[in-house]
Amino acid sequence: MAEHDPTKPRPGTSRRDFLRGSGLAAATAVLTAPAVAALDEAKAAAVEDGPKVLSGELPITLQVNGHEMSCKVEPRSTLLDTLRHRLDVTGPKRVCDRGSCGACTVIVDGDTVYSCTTLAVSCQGHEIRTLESFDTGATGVPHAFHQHDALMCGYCTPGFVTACKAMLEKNPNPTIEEAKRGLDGNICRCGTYVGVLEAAMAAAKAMKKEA
Amino acid sequence: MPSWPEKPRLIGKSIPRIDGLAKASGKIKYPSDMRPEGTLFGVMLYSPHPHAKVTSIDTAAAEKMPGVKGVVVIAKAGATLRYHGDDIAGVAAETEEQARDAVRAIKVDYEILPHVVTEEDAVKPDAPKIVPSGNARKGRAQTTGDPEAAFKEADAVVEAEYSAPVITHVCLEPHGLTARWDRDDAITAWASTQAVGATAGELAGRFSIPVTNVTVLTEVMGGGFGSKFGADVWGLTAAELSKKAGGRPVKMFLDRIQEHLAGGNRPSAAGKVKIAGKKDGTVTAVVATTSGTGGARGGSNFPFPYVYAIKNVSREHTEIFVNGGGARAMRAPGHPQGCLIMEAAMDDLADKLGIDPLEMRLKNLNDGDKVVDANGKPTISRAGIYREQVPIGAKLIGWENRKPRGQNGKGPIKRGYGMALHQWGGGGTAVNKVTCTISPDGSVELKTATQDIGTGARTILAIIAAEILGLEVKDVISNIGNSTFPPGQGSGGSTTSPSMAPPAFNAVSKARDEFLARVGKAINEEPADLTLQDGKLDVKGKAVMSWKDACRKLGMMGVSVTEGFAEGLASGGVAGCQFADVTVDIETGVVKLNKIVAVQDSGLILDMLTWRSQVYGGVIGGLNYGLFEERVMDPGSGLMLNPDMELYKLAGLSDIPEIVVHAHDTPEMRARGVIGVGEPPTISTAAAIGNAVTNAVGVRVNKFPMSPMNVLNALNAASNKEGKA
Amino acid sequence: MQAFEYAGPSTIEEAVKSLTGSKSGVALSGGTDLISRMKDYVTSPDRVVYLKGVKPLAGITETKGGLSIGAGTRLVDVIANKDIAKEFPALQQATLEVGTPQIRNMATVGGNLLQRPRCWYYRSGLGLLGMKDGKSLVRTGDNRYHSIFMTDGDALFTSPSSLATPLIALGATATLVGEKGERTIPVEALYQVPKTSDDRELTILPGEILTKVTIPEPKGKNASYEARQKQAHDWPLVLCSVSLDMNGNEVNNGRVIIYGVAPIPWRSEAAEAAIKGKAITMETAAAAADAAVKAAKPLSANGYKVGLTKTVVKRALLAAAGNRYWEEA
Amino acid sequence: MADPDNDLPPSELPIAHEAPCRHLRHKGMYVYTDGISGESHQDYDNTIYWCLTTMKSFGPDDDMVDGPGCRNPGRTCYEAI
Repeated sequence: MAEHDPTKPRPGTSRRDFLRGSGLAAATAVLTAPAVAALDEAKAAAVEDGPKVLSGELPITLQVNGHEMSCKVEPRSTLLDTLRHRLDVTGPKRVCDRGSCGACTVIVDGDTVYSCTTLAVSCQGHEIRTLESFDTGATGVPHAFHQHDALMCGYCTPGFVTACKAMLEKNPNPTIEEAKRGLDGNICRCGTYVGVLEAAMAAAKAMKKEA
Repeated sequence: MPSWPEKPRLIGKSIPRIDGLAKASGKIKYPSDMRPEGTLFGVMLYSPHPHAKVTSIDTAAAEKMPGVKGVVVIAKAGATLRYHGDDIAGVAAETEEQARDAVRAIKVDYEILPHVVTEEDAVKPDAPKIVPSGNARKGRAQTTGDPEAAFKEADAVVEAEYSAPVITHVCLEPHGLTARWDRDDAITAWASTQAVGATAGELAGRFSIPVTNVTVLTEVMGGGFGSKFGADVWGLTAAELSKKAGGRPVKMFLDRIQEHLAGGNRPSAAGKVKIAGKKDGTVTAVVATTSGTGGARGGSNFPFPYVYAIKNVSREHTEIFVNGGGARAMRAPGHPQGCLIMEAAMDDLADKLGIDPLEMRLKNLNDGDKVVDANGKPTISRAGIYREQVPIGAKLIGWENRKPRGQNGKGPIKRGYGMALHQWGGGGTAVNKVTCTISPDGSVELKTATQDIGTGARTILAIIAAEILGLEVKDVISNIGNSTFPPGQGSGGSTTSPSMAPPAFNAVSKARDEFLARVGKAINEEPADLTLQDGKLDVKGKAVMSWKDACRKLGMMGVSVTEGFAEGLASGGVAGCQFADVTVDIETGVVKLNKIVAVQDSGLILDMLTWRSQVYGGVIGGLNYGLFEERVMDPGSGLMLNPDMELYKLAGLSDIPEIVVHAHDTPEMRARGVIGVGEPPTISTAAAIGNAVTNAVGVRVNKFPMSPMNVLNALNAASNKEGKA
Repeated sequence: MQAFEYAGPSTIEEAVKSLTGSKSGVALSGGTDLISRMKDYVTSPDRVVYLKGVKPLAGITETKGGLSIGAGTRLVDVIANKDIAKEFPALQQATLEVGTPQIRNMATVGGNLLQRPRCWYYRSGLGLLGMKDGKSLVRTGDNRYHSIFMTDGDALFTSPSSLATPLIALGATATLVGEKGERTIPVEALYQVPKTSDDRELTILPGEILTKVTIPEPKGKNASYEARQKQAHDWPLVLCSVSLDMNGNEVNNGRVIIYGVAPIPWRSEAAEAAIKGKAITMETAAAAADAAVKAAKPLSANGYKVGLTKTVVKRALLAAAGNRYWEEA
Repeated sequence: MADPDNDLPPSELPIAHEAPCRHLRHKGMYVYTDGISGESHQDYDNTIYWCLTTMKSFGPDDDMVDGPGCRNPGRTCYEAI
């Protein structure tokens, strides 16, 4: 939404000492003041007439797969890293880490999201589901993936299974085209797409039988 | 000599992989999921420059950062950094966020050196040298026959240039491992690797500890494609950081950017080709000057000419070095490149001769090329295999609908067909061992230090055991991915199945024989009268007790047998052909795949389901190469511009056409024993697509990938030429 | 990603206050662009103000024959809206193709309009203009995805918003709220061409947030057409949205906006002039497409985009007129 | 398995029959287990080599790691098996 960056100087030359991902501050090794402050204990300063401003290590509680899970995170910790590094929920995988590949897909309040571009702190009070909570029985999506060999190395699979589950919850009767489009937010490198599509259609059928 | 059962109950059937549900439910732990007690997070600092010398490096500030438990410098003062992404240092901290902050607090001074990142720039006379001996290493021209004379007598000669860019492996699980010092001479590592043994060996070598004290664990792993052999710089750095931190585990996995920059790539390939033939379709001569870059590393060579028997040949390859991440073996190293250049030239010549490129291919097969049978004897004609496969593929794609180049109608939407042939070696090796243990409680375990990179290695071992013991696949525990187990094959070169199936067969067969001997003694029956089927023990063909009850007759001691390779069960050397049906919109240059057909032999297929998955996967890897993938380097800054999964393009589900996989599963092929299938089906897909696009649009699109840019540029170049003529 | 402070306001007033109270604060909504930029250290704010808790920002309402779309409305909700599907197919078609299901579940209208350029020089940390030692790396580098118009300047990236293209064609306005109150401007006025590395391509002021866009009552016909390399998850190479105010069979006034060809959403007045007073036929659409690219000055590696732009403009016009000839083969 | 040396520049042929340095590594050693031949197929060699001491494609002497170079006992970092 309103995404602005009001500091002077503007981004451009001022920021280009940080080459992408190199993690390197070429010009200076000193962290910015807020970064240092954030490393102190948790702070919550009240802005006049505004919401609380949070920084440092914050205790948060997330609703994951029907359980309340608590841990400490910084505001910058993504939902994905919080699940994987702090809560031992390692089903969602970190692959591109930039919201392109879908391996980190989780369901928040019924909708799939990329957990690598979601901040954990913003997920408090929302219902988070990962594939570890899915039914593994004969009418479940994981079963269909298994039977149709919709996985090889399996590292993209959690994302596909999650995207498929959420798609079928919203559209229990997808056409082949709808199923393809519904799973277009996920990338597989081994090349399991044929099995994935078969599994999605089979899972839709199996879910109907159950209903 | 041992042989596979003639009428197998399980072998060759479609059997879901035994770890499939654990993977599909998110419950199995990958190496990158492991977070043993006390784990620290490791982050690498890597070069932001394509070419530089480190003049000084100061880690004092980083070491004082909150949570930091160790810093290791790899590129000390004086070290040369040769590419964007080259390793400089590693940090371990309590949280990953802290480690990332600390890496940014390492102060490095560089002497920036001039760089060169494109093949074109690298060979300019004033180009900065990446390798002391120069950026171009010209190979010796290899000539057979008399190409020049053949050109003079030819009915048609085609001269053209073809090229494909560098692509990267993009393993979904990044390279890396979690290392923990268990005591001062022992390490446990959870590694995402294709070779647990190699990784253990490198860790042991670096720290001078006995390799038997290093345990590398890879229960499952998220893809390798040839790029994950060994511990790597970052793996050794993790172990060193763990040592600094008093043995606490250090988890070090690359981020996606460094994965692209440093985790390996397939070298580029370019070829200037002159090819000549006779009206009857005989290819009489080919002369090629080829080149490619594997970055700051060799490895760009590739087989050429490819597949066909051509009498008069001259070929010269030049390795080019640039400031780019080094190549690593990538699924069928060299073959996709050789294939796409050769097969483009074949099609262009057929077009000029006015003959069907399918017929021309069959006419020029190499009848002297023999592949081995299960006894290791070269008795089987590869040309013969092609002659069986090509008509099958042609029928499945509808080759009869193909029109000659440029005759695809007046509208902007053009349909085209293309094909290509490929081959691969592979085969098994004799040094591996499998232990089969049958326990008194009825459990059966196979143990070996190989790993499953997603091909289904774990499952085929269980199938073999279940077949021989008359059990179901689920009754067998396939215990792999541990370097301390009996030696197992590294997963590469399509060698895993042919290397591991024979020792599994032998170990289980001998375990069964010993089992029957002991059980026979316990129940006073002749072992020769005993057989195992349907989970039961039979005496003279009649079931007398369940498998479990029979196992109880072992008393307190189970049966455990370790066995190795034997001739007669595996071989190597395959053919294969692929066909593509495409639609190209010549007003946008957008290529849509309608259908791809893959016909593939691979000896005795152990599990049809996972075998088919590998062929689908190979085709999809090939279609990515044909349509989407490209590492883009910026000449000015020397940086890779697309180290992501967005502008580094990979197919999604909507990009996948109908794919028809035909297993060339004949009695003759089955008799050859087990052959791997990891690489062959990825070789010819891009070549077939390139030929189909060219057939559709009427002009050769000579640069891969078949992007709108490359398609439109080829069309524009052709119409400009026409305009001038 | 550098550490930052975090605020989660629930009203627009609180959101503005949270932003103005910081030095370099940024607003976060879907996060599909901003979080990645922060991870790449391209944008490193001292405060992040999370807007998804500001409920008044989301939702689609009717206004005097037109529609008001809250900046916090998710793309998936734009696609599902029946009024948009019926009256503003140009907007629905462009939105349908943005990103992936997950992105459309997360991303918002405001975020799409105010995302930063996808230029791979900018994303590599080389600055918005991709300059090194006073020279443009883009001009001599790999500019296959860059501009073909306005290329005399140093801003060679292309404007990244798929939604801006149809919204401008449809004559939509944007409402911004800041410390000093509210202002409403045409959507095209959200964008400017940066002249130096210190300039930005967005006109939104520090402390302001975009609250809604308003589309006036539809007239005539509208449509979008885009070309992209991949079918799944890809950026358009070129996208064109047209809105045609019709007088019977003839175009009274038409708007032709093109994405992927300039550092701002490119309005092709030449194409608009070419169709004025004419019926949309294969011939007039082709003539307008020719006119659209007449002033193009492609860079070293993106000449292919000129012909591609011609095709996309032609097809957008014909799509509005109900002719989808390229689907007939 | 053919000898990859067939593909070497003639100038480098004389040293080709020395034993490789003990730090030389390539994938083929872990897959084919036949020593030094690597991914050679008939008359070409596209083997990817690395050095165990640097774990990279350049050795401690800052020169390239490869089949011929790392069989040269004259190289400063060469160590016999």
